[in-house]
Amino acid sequence: MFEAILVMALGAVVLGAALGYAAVRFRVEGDPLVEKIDAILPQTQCGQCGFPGCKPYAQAIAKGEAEINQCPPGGDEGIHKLADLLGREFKSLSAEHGIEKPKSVAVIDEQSCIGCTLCIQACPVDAIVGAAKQMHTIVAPLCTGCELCLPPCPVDCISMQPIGESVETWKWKYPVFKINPAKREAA
Amino acid sequence: MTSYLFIILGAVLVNNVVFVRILGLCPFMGVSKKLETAIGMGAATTFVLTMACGASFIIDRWLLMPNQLEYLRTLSFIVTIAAIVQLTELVIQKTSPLLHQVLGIYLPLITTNCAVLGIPLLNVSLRHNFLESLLFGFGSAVGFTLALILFAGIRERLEAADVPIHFRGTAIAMITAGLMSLAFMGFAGLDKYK
Amino acid sequence: MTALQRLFKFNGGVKPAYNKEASTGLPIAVAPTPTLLVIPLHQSIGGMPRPLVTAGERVLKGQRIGGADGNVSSAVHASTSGTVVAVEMRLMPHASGLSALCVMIEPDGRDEWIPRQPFDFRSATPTQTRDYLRDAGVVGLGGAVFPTYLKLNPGKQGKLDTLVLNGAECEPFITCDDVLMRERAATILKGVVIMREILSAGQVLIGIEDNKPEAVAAMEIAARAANQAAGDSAIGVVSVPTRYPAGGAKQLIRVLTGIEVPHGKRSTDYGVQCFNVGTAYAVYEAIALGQPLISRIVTVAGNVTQARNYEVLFGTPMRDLVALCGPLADSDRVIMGGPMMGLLMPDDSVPVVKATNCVLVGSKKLFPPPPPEMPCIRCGECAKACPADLQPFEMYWFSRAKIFGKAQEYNLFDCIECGCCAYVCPSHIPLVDYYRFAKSEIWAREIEKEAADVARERYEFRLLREEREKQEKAAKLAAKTAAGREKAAAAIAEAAKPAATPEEDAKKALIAAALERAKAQKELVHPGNVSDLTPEQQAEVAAIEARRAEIREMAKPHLRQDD
Amino acid sequence: MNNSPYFLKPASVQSVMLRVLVALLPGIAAYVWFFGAAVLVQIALASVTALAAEAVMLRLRDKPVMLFLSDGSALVTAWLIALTFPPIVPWWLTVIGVLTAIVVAKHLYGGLGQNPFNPAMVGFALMIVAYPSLMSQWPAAGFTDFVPQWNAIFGSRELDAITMATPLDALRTALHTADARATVAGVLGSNATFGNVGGKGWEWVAAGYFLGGLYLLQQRIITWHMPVAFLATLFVISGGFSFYDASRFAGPGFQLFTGGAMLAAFFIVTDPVSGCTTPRGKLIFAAGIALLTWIIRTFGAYPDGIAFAVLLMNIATPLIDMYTQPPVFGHKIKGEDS
Repeated sequence: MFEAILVMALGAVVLGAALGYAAVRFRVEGDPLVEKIDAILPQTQCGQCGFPGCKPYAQAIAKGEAEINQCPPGGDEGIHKLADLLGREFKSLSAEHGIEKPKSVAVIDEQSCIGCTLCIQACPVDAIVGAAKQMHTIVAPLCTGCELCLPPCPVDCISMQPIGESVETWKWKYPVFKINPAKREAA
Repeated sequence: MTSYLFIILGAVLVNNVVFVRILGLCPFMGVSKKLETAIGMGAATTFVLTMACGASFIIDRWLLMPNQLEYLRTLSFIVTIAAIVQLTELVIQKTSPLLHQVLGIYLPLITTNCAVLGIPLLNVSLRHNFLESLLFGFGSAVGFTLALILFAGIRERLEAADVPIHFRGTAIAMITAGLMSLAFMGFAGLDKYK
Repeated sequence: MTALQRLFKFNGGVKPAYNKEASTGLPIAVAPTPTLLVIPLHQSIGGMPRPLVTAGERVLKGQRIGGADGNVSSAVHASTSGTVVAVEMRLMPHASGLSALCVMIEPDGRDEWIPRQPFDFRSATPTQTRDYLRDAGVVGLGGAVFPTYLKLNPGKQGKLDTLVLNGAECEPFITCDDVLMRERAATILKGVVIMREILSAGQVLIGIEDNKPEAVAAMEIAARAANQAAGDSAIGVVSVPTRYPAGGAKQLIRVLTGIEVPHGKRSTDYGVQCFNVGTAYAVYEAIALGQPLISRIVTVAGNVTQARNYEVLFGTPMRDLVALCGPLADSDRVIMGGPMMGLLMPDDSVPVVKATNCVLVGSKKLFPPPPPEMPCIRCGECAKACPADLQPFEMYWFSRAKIFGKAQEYNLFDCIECGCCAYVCPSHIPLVDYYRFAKSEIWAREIEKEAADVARERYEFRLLREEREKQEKAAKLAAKTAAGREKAAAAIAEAAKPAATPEEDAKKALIAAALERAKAQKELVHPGNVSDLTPEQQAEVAAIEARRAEIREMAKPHLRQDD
Repeated sequence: MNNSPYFLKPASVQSVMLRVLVALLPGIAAYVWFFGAAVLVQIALASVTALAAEAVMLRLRDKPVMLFLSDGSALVTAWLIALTFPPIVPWWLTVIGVLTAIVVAKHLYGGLGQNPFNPAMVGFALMIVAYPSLMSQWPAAGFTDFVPQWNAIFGSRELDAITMATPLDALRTALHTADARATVAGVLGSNATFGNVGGKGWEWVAAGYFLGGLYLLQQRIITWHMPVAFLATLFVISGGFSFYDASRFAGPGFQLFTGGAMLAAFFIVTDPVSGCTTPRGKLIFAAGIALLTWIIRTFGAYPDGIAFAVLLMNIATPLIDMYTQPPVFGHKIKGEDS
């Protein structure tokens, strides 16, 4: 009995000392996971996830402080990718953070714009050009569709317009060939 | 010399740790979705298992047996393995961040791998000497890696198969593992050839 | 010289029924000018040209109506003289069935050319020549419509080993290159001579499939004449074995020179460049005659009583063309291109464009609907037929499951969509459709990824800038307070002055004032600038307002609570 | 309306499968000639079971039953099972074997084209593991009386009169268990089941399969890679070992013409779905099966190792295919990119 305790205690002390020494000796900083998560996020910078941008959200996910289903612009596909990367189960998009919408760009109604520059300050990617008391306009290719410019606008002159399909952006559809499936409900 | 070869071959094929001894199924099912991770896991397991076999032999022969403490075998082996895994992880993290990035999340998983405990215990019951223990551990780990890689190859293809919805995921993976096990039964008797 | 040419082989390929005799019986005819020309601005690979004309304008034949935009783009011209009726969205000859910007010209029947003069490319710099060809709208007429000026660049070495001229024309039914070579071989060769000079090419190999003996003969005579004129024997006509897709640029280059040009690499880097025979003809017309590309030879074949080749002005509706050939009653579709790679047109009103080598009329009898798609049994027939040495069944396996990364690992983008795999598939799987689907999904994702990267960069830059501004402001404030203290010390001696309003306050006041103005405007219902409008304009404004309200209404549920 | 290409080469899965069945006929004819009509009963039994199981599974999975049933793939599996099982096994053994093949090995993976394992071999391997003694009762050549065979399948199992160990089995038992003096020549010489090169009668069945295989090659349904690699590897390795010690290792003629070697070479190994598809992969795959077959036959516990060898190589198929892809057009020259 005494020997048993002695042996186990000896083992615990030796291994504990080795591990403790290694933990100090081989300490490393930095987390490459955040970069990987950030690469999956759509970079809309809309803040719908509850964090002030995609990078902070990525950091929160990496630390385990946020769920992976809080990003509406990323949609189900983004959640699937995050689940794959982190080895977690897929969860459908959390309703409180918003819904997945077709990709849109903001459009300023240039007649009503009063040139207040509030939207310019709100835009996370500097996609709005204009100066004080001058009409503003949105550089459509740069707009991420985050909608952050909508609330500050005092005259509600910004609207979101879905991006339509053109001959250039048109995609070939998934080939579906109808073959009559076995009719189970029939008869 | 031939007997050493037979130990390795026997551990890799005839008594494959996954398909015949049915050990280590947890990482076998968990880390075999992609070929890359399967290779990483296999490499990490090979290293840890070989080390664990050596360390457990030393503990068993020079610490437990002289003191008639064989009943502490399971306990002390688990502690040793856990420590080796932790130590390995810390060292790799420092010395080779690249390797750590590949193996990183799989290393801690090895602690809970029953194969890593089972093989040292089998070493004891098969009365292997130190070199045999190491070879047996290495061979078993290679067998584990082989199983993992082959399974990952099939699973990557299965991912795109039109599997009936109720059988998708783990269900079909279990069936596949069963059929692979069936195939490995073909090796039965090879190690008993005179 | 032809007999001694050593030929190489490409793997794979198929031998479908060629059906070419039907349209080679009659010589090329000129298709009549239609009552309305619909000329799409986007007719080549690359950027969409800017429209240069507006409705109501009179244009001359050959006048530029679309200017090249961007590094890869090619101009578009009026096919005849007349009046621009409109510049608007019209149905495109494209598989999507979507519309794009087109210039509608009502011909005046006078067919009045712009002043034409030959371009002296010998005294022009290479850049000038290329700009000229870009503005003449010359593009590859084999079907890919890649701007020719970009290919007429000898590359790093400044010269080219081999200029390959593609007269193989391997697609069934299509004979437009065949008849062009039979009837206008000498002109093609004149174009070849010009191209050879621009490219400083060593030798010229004209590859023609051996099922076109008449074309081979005609081209040989013309080539001999050209060689005599030049005093060398650089131009050779080579008849190549008939096997689809021998007319694929990469396959033909391989057959004639043994060089394999990998996907995504320029063939000039391998010392070889390939042009269609029709392109050589167009180059001659543009440079020697000063005529931009406004028409081409089009084969009309398939389910018609008399298949034939026509010289067609761009913008002519396919319907008019088909009518010339007497379509059979059971015709149910129009295909642009051949039966292996052609695109199904949304309807027969779409215009003939630069890419239209063939207008193929189809019917259920001629092109029966494929038997039901069966599962892939991995028989490997597709891999045997693939001219790009791919593993089509693997690409299909992962494309079908939408695992695009894996499909790409199997070199999906080396696929030339020739259709050989689908042609031989015993399970009747529309393999090419799966590849097109996977490719366009991957492209879309890549564009999305690029946009995300730009957004990330701009966001990070913005954060950086804000940080810097904050620091600058703080520094300024610190300096100010320091200065302020000194002043204050002095001020105490004098008397207290009212502190200057900070900048922010002024700004806020300004905004508030503007807000007031806007509110006032809104309360007036009609903004000031719309008080003196015609009733029509007012109606328009009202409609716009209604639309805006609608959009706002629609947007409301999407907005977050705190909005 | 479909997209390009708008016309297709006349070919279909159905015609492929039908020609495979036709190719099996010469072997079946020899089988009946030497061993009686029992095999025909088994083929019928297996066919009915397979078609029924296929229909039920298709219906459960909401697939078009008639369309997929008529592709003939279930019949090929059924025939292969009937031809690899001993012809006098009880009926329920065949039924379970076929059900395993069709339901578990084929439809749980998504049906035709998606199964990673050869269904017939899964059926065979499971049965030989579960019922080793029933699966090694083979009729001796010449006993073609139908009644006792029928009884063996459906009724009482008075089998001693009509069964005999196959040459493979006899040789293995003798060499493994008997005294050290047993030699290949000695065992085969004293065994009544041994014919000219392989088993008596079996060598002619194998010849029939060979003939059918040539037909498949001529029809371009299979390529030369797999049969040649399989037969050549088996020939070389058994020849080499026989040359090294003829008393302990049987020669190539024996290896090629006994057991299922010939059937495997042209009909089992060549299954496109579960086997390798790249040309180099096919060579490795078939050679691997031959090597494993020889090892299991010579050193292992089971009489004929083909089923296990096929399944083992099936496991490795995805990896072999992945690493043996032929170079893509334009990617052939190495070092161009750098």
